[in-house]
Amino acid sequence: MPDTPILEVDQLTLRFGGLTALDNVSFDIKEGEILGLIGPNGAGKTTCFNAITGVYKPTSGTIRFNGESLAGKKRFEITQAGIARTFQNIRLFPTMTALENVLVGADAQHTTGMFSALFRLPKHRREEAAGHDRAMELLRFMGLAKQADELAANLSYGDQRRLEIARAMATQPKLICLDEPAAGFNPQEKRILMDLIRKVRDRGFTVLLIEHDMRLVMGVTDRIVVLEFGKKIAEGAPAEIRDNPAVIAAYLGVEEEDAS
Amino acid sequence: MNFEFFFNNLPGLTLSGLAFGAIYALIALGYTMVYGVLQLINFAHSEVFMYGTFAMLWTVMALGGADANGVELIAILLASLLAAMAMSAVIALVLERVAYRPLIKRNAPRLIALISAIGASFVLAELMGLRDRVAGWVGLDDDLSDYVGKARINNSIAGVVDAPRWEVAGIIVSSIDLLVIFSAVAMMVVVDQFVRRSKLGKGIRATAQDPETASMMGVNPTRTIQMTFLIGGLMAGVAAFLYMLKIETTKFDVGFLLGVKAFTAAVLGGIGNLRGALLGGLVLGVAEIWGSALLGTEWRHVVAFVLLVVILLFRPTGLLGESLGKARA
Amino acid sequence: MIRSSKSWQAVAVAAVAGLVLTACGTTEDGGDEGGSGGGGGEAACDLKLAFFGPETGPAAGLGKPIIQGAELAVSQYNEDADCEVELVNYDSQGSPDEAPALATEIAGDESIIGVVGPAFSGESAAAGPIFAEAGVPTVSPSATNPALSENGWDTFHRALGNDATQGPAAAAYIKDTLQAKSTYVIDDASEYGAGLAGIVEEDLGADAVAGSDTIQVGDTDFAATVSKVVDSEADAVFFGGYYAEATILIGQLRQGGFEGTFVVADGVKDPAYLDAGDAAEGTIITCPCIPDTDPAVADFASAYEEEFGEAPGTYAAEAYDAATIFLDGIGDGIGDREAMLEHVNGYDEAGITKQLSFDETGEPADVKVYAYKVEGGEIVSEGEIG
Amino acid sequence: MSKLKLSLSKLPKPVKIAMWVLLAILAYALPLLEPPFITTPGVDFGGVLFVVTMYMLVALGLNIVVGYAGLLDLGYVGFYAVGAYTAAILTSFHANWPLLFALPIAVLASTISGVLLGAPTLRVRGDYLAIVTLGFGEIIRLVAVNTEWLGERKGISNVARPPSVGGTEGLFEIPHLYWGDGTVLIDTQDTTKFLVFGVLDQIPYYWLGLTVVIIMLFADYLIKNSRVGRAWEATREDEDAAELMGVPTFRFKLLAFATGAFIGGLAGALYASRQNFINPDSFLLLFSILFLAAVVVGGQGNRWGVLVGATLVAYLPQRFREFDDFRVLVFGLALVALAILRPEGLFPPRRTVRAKQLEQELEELEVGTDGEEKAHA
Repeated sequence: MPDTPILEVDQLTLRFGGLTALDNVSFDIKEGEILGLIGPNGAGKTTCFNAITGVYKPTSGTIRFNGESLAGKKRFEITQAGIARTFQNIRLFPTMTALENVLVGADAQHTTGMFSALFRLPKHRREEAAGHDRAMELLRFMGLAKQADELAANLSYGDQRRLEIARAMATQPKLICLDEPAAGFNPQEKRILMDLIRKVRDRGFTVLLIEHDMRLVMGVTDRIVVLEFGKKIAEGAPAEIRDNPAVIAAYLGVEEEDAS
Repeated sequence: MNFEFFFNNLPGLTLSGLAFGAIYALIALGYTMVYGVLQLINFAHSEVFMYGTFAMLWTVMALGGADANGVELIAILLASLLAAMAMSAVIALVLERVAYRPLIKRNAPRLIALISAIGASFVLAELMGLRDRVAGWVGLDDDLSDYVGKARINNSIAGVVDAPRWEVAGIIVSSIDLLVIFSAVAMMVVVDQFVRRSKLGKGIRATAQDPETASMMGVNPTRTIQMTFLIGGLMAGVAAFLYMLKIETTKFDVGFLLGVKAFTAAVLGGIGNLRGALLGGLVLGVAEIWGSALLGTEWRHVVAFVLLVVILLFRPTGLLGESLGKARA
Repeated sequence: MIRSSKSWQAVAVAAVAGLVLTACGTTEDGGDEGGSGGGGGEAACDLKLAFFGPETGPAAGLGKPIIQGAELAVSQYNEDADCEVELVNYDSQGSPDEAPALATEIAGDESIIGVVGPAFSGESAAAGPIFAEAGVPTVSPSATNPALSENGWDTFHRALGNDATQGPAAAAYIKDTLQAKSTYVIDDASEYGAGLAGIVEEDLGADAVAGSDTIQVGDTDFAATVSKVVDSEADAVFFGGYYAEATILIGQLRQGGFEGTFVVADGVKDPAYLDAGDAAEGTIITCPCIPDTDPAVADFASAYEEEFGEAPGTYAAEAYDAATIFLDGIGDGIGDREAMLEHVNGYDEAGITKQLSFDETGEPADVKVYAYKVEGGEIVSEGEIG
Repeated sequence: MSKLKLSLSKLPKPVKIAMWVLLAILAYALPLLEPPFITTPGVDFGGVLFVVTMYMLVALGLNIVVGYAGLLDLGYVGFYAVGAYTAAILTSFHANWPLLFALPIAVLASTISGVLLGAPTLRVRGDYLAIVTLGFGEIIRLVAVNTEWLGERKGISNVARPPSVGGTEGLFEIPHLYWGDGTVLIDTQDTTKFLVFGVLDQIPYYWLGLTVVIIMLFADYLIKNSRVGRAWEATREDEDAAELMGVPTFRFKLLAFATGAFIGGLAGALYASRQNFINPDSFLLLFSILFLAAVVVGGQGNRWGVLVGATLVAYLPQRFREFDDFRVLVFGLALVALAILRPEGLFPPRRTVRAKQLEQELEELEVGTDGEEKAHA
């Protein structure tokens, strides 16, 4: 694995009114690694995600992706550039089928529009066919092939979580950001998810993972960044983090609440 | 553009605009409250207003307002105000019960509630416009001919109230215009305070912010929604009374245009926001009359809608923003 | 599927039957019989007249007296006719949208040999080509757009003067009789009102016009207009429009301090205008219609009141006249459209609104305009003005 | 119902195509057949059917905006008006173009007006959009009322009709049916000339309208089942999520608006041509509401549903003219009743049928079992 950083977060600060959600946070993600982003509730993890994916504009600091600043880019442009994400509270398109949900993701890299759709031009057919193949392949990869034509709203909770990952992968990102993918899972399901995340990485994706479950994070990530009250308090390999006193202090007494 | 006329008559024009805008504001209140709580455009609210105007008209007719003077006339007018408020409130509650509650209970898509509202609006307006026929079914059309006749044309109480007018610094100031503006502002203050301070009002605000949490906290959602319609209806009744004092004439379809304008005013001020409704109504009223004076009255409605578009472009949530309603996710 | 196989059978049957086919005339029995006074005619003669105009919808208030005027004429005719005539209402809702399909239906019903209407100019413009093509004679009691008679439709007639005949008379009255030095001209943006006001403004001349403004039908607050009128210090106001807005406008004008003369036209000559009460006093109404001091008109008014329980409204008398033209023809034994058209074109009799005869474009040949004044809560005649 | 649909969908393709063709032929022949009960008494059946096709067209266009993209448009009649006025101005009032040249310009004008309206306003949220579009519709109408160049209230006469095929006599004549008492006859007195766009016979206009509807249905199908349709639906369901999945939501909303305006303008231009005359009364706010009712009543998002909705809204008031004064009242009651009884519309868009079918096919493929359970669905 080369050590080139795919995403560089540099002195990122985000303020809402008087509230500082992120304070001078810097970290890198290297290509092909699984980076965990952890911290107690309200530490700014999801805010950080939102800043990376363009939902929030940084108050100061820069985010560079593949060496290119993301400042001023629209959300869909960031996705098209290669950063995809899932959501903490599932946000599928409920009236669309599982397959269609994934196809929406696949369309991110498509360029044909109304005209070519109307006349079913060759390029459009190619894209549709390729998108369809990729979507079905991803559904199969996630074990959702059977539910391809089920409405997303009718899927089980676990299937919906997996479908979100499939949809994100379909956008053909280089970096995929998972926001608490194990929320609400039982230990068995969590184990399966860990395998899945590793498989995702093995397919060549870089993964940024927000997760509460320490065991899951420790088990799957290559490196961990810890946030508390919007500040980075630690960074390092899982083993280092486990023994870091600052991290232990941050987590003591708050862990139970986090379980929700 | 007639600038000379405009600037010479600016105070008088503005006063007239404020007076009509105050009526917009009172009607807008009903739109804004229902929207704040249910995120529903209560399209039939215009008919709630229209029924109020008729209640006012009929009361004045029944009590012999045409021949009354002095204290007697004031008593009749007060009675007609109560009648208008009662009528509008009843219609608003019936609307809620018949056209909305079944939909809210089933958690139907919001657009279908709009269709229900549109349907209810047609039904209410047409019932008023066909009241001669309806009265005929029960054999009362002769007995009630004064009230149900002229079902599809104007009905007027012209000449009943000869309100004093004063000439102040060259402009004619109508006591009715002053009364309209004063009442509207007073009513808005009352409702605003009610919603802010009373228990029921807090329930309304809580439901507007988060219906689920509100109901978990012991706020009865059905009762809150009823309350919202009731307040909207009462204010539409006040608006109807003031409108009849000012314009003296009503018709079964009078609600439509006023309703559209009042809704525009509500959006202009920031829908869901009570103070916004007042501000929106007054701004709209003044803008319309200024536009009419400058460009010609034929552009009055165009001015109103262009103003709306321009304001929404620069302030996408209206002049004062939303307050009853939810903040953006 | 079942339906289509049946129709194929029918084709087979018909092909064998061959000759039977010519029996088929029309396929409809003439639509609804809504409100016609002459229902239940004898089987031998099934001639019909059509009313074309708003029975429902926003303009229904204007349509009602027109329908009633025509109904009165038909029911009076039927009282002592061997052969009753039916008046069928084709409800256009006053909208040009409805007009083509309705007119086509009328065109397809050969038993309809005359149309009272279309009531408004918009629907006249949309339906006119169809009536012209089908040869259905029409007499409109209320459409006043001058351009309507310039389309070359030989079936088109109207029983009232167009805006171009009434406007100059009104302007002359304002100038000569009222001696108004400056007049403010208001219209309601309806084609009737705007057309009329435009002609009045032109005839008065720029020097005598203090200003002009346009309101919209359905508006109720005229504060800006009132302010303009008062500011202009005009000593007369001409309003081109209908009674609904006129009633409110005059009230607000008076409250706003306007003390001059309010001049309006036939669209306001309706009992409902008197609702304005004291404010309406002194209003001058011009109308190309004979005053009820004429015994024939008085008879009509009392018969109308007896039948419908209200005084005749705007254009009721014109509708009565329009229907009478057709009914006279039917009384003379006319039974088809061609003869009826000839009859209408050559008609020359005294009606209750005017001497009824038409020039080659279908305009009334002899239009006299009268002035009326609101006095003591009544509309009284001031005599002929032009 | 759905069982029937499912078994229909299992018919072999040639049979299905044959059924569609038959249905189309029946639709074309409807005004010639003049079937009793369906035929409107008191108003020309062909004329009513033409109006029905115009409502269908408008409903298809508005369905893209409201049903697919989820944008509440209360001023759709504005686009209809732009199309109608452009056609009227170019073919009669200010020029003498033939209709076929004016039509593309009319459609272009309404599309551009859609973009011009949408570009600034689509950024405001849903319900604000409703009132802004309502205002737009009214502005268009009021400008027409008050602008001499647009004919004011007087309107514009002599709008060009479509060119007739085969001169004034047409290529051939098609007789209508006559339904007597218990017998059905061909009425040789009552014929329609093919293909004459004349004054007295409304049927050719209906054929034209129906043809355009069919073309638009086909186009609607092609667009909906493509990246564009998916983007619209995703945007409607969750705009933020769609944006984060790489959908340029604003661009697609604008596209939906423009497409809707395109179809609305086309309908308006065709309407003006049949009508031969337009004035502002044809573009009242009421029509925007009726159009919306057509879409919602039928089941927004379902193209067949909105066609049914359009038919109901346009046809029922004409069929039941005998309700007379009470038509609007009854229509209002029907809207309320429908909203309460069928809150999803008459034909809600559900892909359960297709979904179930495909699910089985997949099962067969993946598990390799032979689908004995087919009959279940």
